[in-house]
Amino acid sequence: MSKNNGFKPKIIGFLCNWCSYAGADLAGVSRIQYPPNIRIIRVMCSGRIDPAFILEAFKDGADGVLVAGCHLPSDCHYLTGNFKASRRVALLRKVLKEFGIEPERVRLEWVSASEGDRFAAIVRDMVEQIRKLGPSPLKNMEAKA
Amino acid sequence: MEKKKVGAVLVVGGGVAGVQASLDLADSGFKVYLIDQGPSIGGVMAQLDKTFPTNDCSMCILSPKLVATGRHPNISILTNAEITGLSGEAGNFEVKLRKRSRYIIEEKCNGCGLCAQKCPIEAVDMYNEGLAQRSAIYVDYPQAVPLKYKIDREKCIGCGTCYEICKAKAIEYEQKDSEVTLNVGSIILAPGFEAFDAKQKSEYGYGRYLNVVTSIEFERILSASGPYGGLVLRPSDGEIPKKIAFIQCVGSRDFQLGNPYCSAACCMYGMKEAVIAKEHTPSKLDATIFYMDLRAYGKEFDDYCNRAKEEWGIRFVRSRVAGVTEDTLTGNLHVHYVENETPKTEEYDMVILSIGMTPPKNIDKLAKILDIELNKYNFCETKHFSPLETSKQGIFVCGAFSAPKDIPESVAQASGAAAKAMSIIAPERGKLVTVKEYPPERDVSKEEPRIGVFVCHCGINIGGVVNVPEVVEYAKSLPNVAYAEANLYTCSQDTQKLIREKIEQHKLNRVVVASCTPRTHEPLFKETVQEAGLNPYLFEMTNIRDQCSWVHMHEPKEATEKAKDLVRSIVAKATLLKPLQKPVINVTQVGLIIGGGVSGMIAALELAKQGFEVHLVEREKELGGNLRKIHYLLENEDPQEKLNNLVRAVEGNKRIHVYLGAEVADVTGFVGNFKSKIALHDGEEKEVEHGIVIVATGATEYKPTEYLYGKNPKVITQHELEEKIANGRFKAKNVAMIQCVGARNEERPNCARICCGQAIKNALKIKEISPETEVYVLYKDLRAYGFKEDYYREAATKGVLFINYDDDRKPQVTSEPGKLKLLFWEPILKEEIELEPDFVVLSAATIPNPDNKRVAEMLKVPLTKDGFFLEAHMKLRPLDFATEGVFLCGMAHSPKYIDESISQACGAAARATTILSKSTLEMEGIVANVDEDLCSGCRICEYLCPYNAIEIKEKEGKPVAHVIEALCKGCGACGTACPTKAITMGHFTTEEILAQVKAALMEEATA
Amino acid sequence: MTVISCALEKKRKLPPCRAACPADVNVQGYISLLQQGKFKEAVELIRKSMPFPAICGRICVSPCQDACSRKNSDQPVGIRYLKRLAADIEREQGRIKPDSILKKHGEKIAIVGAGPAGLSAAYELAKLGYPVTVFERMPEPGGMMRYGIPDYRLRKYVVANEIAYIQDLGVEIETGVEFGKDITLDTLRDKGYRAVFIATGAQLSSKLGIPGEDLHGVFHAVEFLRLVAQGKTVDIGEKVAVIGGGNSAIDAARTSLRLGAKEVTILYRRSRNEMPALPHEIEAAEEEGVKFHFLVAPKRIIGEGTRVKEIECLRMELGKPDASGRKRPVPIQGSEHTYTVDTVIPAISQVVETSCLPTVLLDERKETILADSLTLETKILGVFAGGDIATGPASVIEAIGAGKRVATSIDRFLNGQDLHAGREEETESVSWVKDWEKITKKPERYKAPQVDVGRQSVSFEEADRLLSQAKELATVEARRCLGCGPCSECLLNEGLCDADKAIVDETLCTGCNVCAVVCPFGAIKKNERGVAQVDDLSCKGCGICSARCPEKAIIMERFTDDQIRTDISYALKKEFA
Amino acid sequence: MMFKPKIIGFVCNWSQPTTLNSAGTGRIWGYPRIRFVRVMCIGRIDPVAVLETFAKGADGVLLIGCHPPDCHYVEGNLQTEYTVEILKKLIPLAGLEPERVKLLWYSPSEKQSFGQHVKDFYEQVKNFGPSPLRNEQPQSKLMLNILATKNVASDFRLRVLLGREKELTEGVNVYGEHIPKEELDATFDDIIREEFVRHMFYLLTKTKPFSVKELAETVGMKPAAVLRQIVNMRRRNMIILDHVEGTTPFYKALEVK
Repeated sequence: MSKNNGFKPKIIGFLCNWCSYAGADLAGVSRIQYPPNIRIIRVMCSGRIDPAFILEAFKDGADGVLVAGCHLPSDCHYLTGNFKASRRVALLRKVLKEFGIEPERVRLEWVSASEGDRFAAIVRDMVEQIRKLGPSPLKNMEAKA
Repeated sequence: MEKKKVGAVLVVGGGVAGVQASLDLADSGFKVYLIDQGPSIGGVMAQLDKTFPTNDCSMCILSPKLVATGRHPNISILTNAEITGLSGEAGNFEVKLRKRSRYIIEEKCNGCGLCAQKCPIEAVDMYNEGLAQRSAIYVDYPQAVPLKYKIDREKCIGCGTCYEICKAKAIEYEQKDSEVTLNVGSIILAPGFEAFDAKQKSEYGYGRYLNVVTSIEFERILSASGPYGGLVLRPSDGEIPKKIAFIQCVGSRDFQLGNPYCSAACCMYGMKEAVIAKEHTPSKLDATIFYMDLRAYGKEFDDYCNRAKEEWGIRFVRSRVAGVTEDTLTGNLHVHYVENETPKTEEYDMVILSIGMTPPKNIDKLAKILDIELNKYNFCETKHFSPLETSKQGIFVCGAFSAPKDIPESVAQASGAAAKAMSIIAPERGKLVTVKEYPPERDVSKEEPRIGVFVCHCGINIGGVVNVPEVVEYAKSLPNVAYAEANLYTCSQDTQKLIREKIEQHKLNRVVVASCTPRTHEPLFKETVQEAGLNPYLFEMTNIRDQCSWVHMHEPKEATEKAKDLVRSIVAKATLLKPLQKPVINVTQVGLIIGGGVSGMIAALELAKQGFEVHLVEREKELGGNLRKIHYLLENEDPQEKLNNLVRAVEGNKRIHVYLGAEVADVTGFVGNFKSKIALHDGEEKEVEHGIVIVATGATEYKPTEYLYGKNPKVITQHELEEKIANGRFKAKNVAMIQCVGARNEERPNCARICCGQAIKNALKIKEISPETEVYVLYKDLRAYGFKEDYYREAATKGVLFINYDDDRKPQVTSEPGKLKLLFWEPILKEEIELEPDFVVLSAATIPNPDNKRVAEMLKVPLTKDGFFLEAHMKLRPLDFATEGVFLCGMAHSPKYIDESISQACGAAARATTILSKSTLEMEGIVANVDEDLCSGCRICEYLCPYNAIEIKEKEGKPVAHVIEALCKGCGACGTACPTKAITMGHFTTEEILAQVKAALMEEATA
Repeated sequence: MTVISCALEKKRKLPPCRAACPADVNVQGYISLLQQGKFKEAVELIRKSMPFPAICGRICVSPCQDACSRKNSDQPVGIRYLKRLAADIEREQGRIKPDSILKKHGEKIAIVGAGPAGLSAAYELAKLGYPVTVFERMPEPGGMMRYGIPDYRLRKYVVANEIAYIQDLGVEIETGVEFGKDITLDTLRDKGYRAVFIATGAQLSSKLGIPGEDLHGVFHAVEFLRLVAQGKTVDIGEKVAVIGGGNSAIDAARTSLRLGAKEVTILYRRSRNEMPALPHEIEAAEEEGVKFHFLVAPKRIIGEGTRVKEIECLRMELGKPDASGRKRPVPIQGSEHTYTVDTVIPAISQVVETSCLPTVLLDERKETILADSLTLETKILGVFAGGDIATGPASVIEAIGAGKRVATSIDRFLNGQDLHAGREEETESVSWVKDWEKITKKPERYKAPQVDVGRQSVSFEEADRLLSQAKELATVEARRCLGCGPCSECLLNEGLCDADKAIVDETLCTGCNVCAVVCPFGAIKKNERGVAQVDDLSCKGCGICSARCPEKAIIMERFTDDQIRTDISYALKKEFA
Repeated sequence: MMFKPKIIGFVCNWSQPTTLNSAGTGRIWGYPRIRFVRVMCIGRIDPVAVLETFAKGADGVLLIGCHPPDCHYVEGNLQTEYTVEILKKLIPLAGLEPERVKLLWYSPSEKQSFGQHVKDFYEQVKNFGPSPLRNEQPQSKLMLNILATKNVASDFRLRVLLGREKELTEGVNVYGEHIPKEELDATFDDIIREEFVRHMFYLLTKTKPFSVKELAETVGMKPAAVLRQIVNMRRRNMIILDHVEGTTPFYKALEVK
């Protein structure tokens, strides 16, 4: 009996308004089904996503966080936002180990406005991945504390 | 008595050119009627998957412009419309239109798509070039603007199902075609082109062999929203091809078929499709391009071409393909071609025909109605010095209809045509446009948050999956929610009225709508909220359709649960929302143009015609720039005469202040409020105030160092040759020209675009004045694109010898006393040939103006790695800089012919007019703002901001960051990076986002 | 019989036939049973509404048939004929013995007059469990049914058989008891009868009021037919003149023929289409050779000695319509002319013999008993009156209707309930048919043999063949009925039909409107929310919408898809012989 | 042993050709070999129910309605004419002769000729021999065919047009034009041909992912036609790309939970 049956992963998705949010919309327009575990937060640019937001999300009970932006090198509506996001997430992954959170719980993906299929595939894949990882370690830490 | 001028413009054709022209006109205060033959606007670009050279997804960059056009108060879109009659003259036209019936009431249809799902009849989907099917009631594609459905009357059997299914009751079977008469001041023609019908080239087997597809079909195959979901498959068996071949110049450069011209864009889109195909194919894919001349003449095109060769391993074969035959068993195709005289056959899984451009269907009918001249290929007849004007006064042209061209040229021409159209009716500006009046804004700062939540059914799109009443009940239980209700269609006109009533009735001070995507509907609701006297930023939306009901159709319980979480999350954010003011800056309605060449002069004249003051600063002693050195053209127009007319017009115009021998020393301020110091020739300095800057600094000729230039007087450049010919000092028995001198090498990989044209011009001139002179042209790729192909063929028929060379066997020039020797490899005879030409003429590249670096730093605008100016977006904003209010045109952008410079100059003027035409500019409200006590002045934000919208200023001796609200785009990069959290982002504050996250993750007790 | 108390909204929706029937007979119900060939159940259902199917099958004026909505398309359904056939078949195949009704109430009820009204009241009250005694002056019960209608229209054994059914229910009939002589209201009360229903009918013929009316050879129609019915010999001459245009005039004329009269002439003061008699009766008389003279009224009868010799009449012309809507005949001066006849039978109307009645009961013109038309109460508490005695001469079915109403009144009176409450119910005649052109026409009405089934001297097989042939034709004729009324009025309430109902699953319905297109009865339409909604009243449960629904969003209550699936599996499992 | 055809007759409550016992599944007068299922009106019978009957191994299906114009529900019998018409187009897809389904009118006055018709039908089914679907394993090819046919008959596309066919052929369409019967039949043929292939692919790819070539071989179609249908199925969210092996994409059904 796999240890995480009945475990419904909760994923927060930070999506940039111009490309990835539009990609998520296209998945909807083309009626491509994907698991309902993700809650999407719209920001103007992936450059706006502060590593602190990701840590707060885990503290509030998220099991996984998806950061999505426009394709490198030149899709970003604000020219360089996606570069900043990729640097910040790379840095955050190193820090996550200290908090005892598996780095795979944070995913950085580039999704363009016409990649509905790809967005759905990413969500499906991430839900499966988080399901294997099980609930966020922060949750049973709180339970223990 | 001269008829009264009308402040409106008719734009014919809703492609990217028509859309750009409409936006520029509407933003400059003119009423626009945009008509299109099809049910929605977007043209061919909407079918493309990616665009070169940036590989941007075509839809990502086009749809924001379409949505803006769809929502613009000054633009009325009339679809399914065609012109049936025209009367009147420039300034006051009367146009008769026939609007074919759509069988749907446009006001009522909100594009929910239910009818298409339920329609039992299927028809060929021409948007996907016949590779897929659609219902008999359809929209071309999900992002279509206007998102209104249409009934395909031939296929529809009239069963009546759609009428019953449609909740908005928008179907009207008895709707008839209607006649419309428009009164406009000027007309812009942007009907685009008709793709060449590949069936005419029967030897390639299109239409007979399944795996031979056209390039537009291949665009659909590549597209993620296309028939195969972006996976490249062979139509014959759905296998992923291993080897694909592109055949260039299908229906172009084809004398027998009557399309001798070059369609200008196929070389590049061929390469792009090959690159994208490889990118989309997980397994190994070999791509070969059969071409005659690789015409990668545009900005950074050669970079792209080299990357395609080296990085992507695309194989280029210079040969005209004789024919294609099919192996009926495997469906594979045998391509028969000749390579250095030996006939060869190669087997491919798929063949893509790069089809050329032909004039739009039944364009001669339209031409007759509008009484405009067409050229011998049925494209629109234009002059080199007036590329945007048709033969009829007041009717202008832009895009592929005047000549086959690529998207950036079309967009530039569109803005140019807008400028021309505006100039006729400049005094009528603002007369026919409705300025929206909003009620005074209610001060809600002291009130407790009272949120109104409106949850949408969207027919059954949301209501069919999400239990909307349950979500509404749940919303009522949330803190600070004073009112909640469900609507059948929240976006419909009557619900807007209802929302306004509820705001007054329940004293709401924040509004939340749970429905579809904010990307298309946020502006609509913000306006409704503002009309109810609330600050528009006290509004938020959450998407429970595209990102919930549509994607969890078979899990209604979870979808309802998710909808509740999303509503709780957005309400948590809404509670913290604060009103934001849109910063309003006033605009000095004066222009500054740097550079007095043909571009600078044209831009100045256009702005002056619009009624704006212009400061034109020219470094040299006289106006004219490069045009000074042009004595004759390929086209039979006299450049010097045109130059003098221009100079006379500029100097005669009292609105244009010309500063010769002067330089712009310093530019400060921002859009609408620039202050610049001009260093005059007499050492004085003049300070001017202006609202916009147009960079028209042009470019200079490369002084060659190769081929003994400067060492042997017989080695001259094309300009020097032209001087000699013009002054009658030219006499020679044989002349040899060498192309691509100082271009397409490591140092400057990109093509200089105009040297081929110059070489052919001089060669023809030589043949004209001394026919017996031998003329050799050694070239790498003869890039005489568009109608210039005619002159290339004329030169060849007049005996000019064109000899191809490539990098590893460059010609050598050696000189012995009294004699000049030219050694080169003849690929056809396959032997070294030695000539003793009287002259070796080097087609020297056009290189960036050395002054560009200084101007760039002064204006804080970027340069490309070649040294030309880098525009905001290569494809769709070629004339703007990323920094607001600064524009560019002419050879400062990249080398180009005179007509292209003129188009860009007019375009830059139009772009500038969208700002100068306003006394005040309202900027976007979402901006960064700095808490000065927290700011430590560490400059991280200044470094990060891509728009230089934040700068460090002294305040009481302490360096403090200061936001230039006019330039700030609200991306939030600075706010996120600020170590002391001194910067807060309007509408996306950290607290709001964290509240959203926390609420989204809250474990709700309810089941 | 209690009024069907289904909780309909105020207005009760009935098919036109039932709405027109004074006795509220469930016509649509038994016709649809006949469609299925269920003859026995059909008769049982008729008996629930009234006791005389065979009699009414023969002589009823059948307002139901005239109201049948099929007349808009081709011809009304032959309702009377079907009722007759059902009743005859039941009689020939052995009448169903009603199970005896246990006496629930002690109060004894007296009914004066064993005519259609009295017997119908007795029947209903017996079914409610009351001890009922019927007092009849004549030697045999039946009233006008036995003594007023000649044999060729209504055989005596038919009347006897139907009255026997009532007696099987425990109703006692005492014949030869004359009200006013042997019994009076007071004697009845003394004998413990708590309620009395006077239904003695209109026994006397109306007089012509012309000279020579008392000559020998003048027989008034009612008495004439009563004598013939009693089998007494009446010496009518060879040439008979009958005065009047109603059914009794036709009966008198055709009876005279049967008694040997050579020449019978009917004199009627109006024209043919004003004759109140039933059209098929008039035709039958013509076929049998009766002569008709219209616009003629008798002035005086001339006798020779005491015997009638001739009759002098005046020609009439039709003036303005009178109160009844029929044109008033006006004599033309000087148009006297005579007919030589030896017998004159006036058959103009009937009057109530009021001598034996307490005057307090009579209406101001002292012709009939004053009784409330709905509750049939009279001025004396506990005394009710109905039928011809209250309304003047009327049809048998109206008398039966009166009997049914008085039963309810007496039941309520004895239980102290208010007699009027909830009885003024409006009924509305409805038919689902919207477009009569679309109804396929079945012009020729199936004519079944008029001969009395069973009674002819034929072999058993012959009778059997005739019987099955009649049954077949009856089913075909019954098929012409369009079933206008709501289903609940037909059989559903009787538990005789497993009618189905459509149910819409609103979450599945996308509003494609196919159900509304295919539903023959317009019983399913899209409501304002754009979702299909069933109107339970007009839904007849055929299930076409459920079979056609593209979203499979409509299920049937009884014949569900699963039910059909199990039937199929069950049928397939059984080994095939 | 002499082949005894299993024939199921659907009979309407009002037509009474049979002596129905209480369970509703009695025998027709004189023809013990036909089992009957009673419904209120023959119009109640959904084409899907008939297909299920064949799937369960019936050799022939008889539908008996009241002879027009005698239907107690006025149009029940006329609607069934269209149902049988579409069934005659559908059952051949599952390898059954179209004559295995028949509609008969019963009228009390023509009892003899009715009995004869039933007898003829019985003989005809006997000649056809046992239904190929008799005792077939669930996953066998033929069973897939009948299941796919059933799905076609349950598809909105076919049913909405079938529902409106009577109104469209007898009356006019929404544009006031009369649609000739042949044209509507051609439309039905197209829809049936296409939907059958799509539903067949759907059932096949539900078991395991298939490539275009494999589908082409299984169904006996040209790969190009298979690909066109897969494109349509993607648009209608019936199928998605599962994985790619080498240069061959494999597709699997998008299951509706």
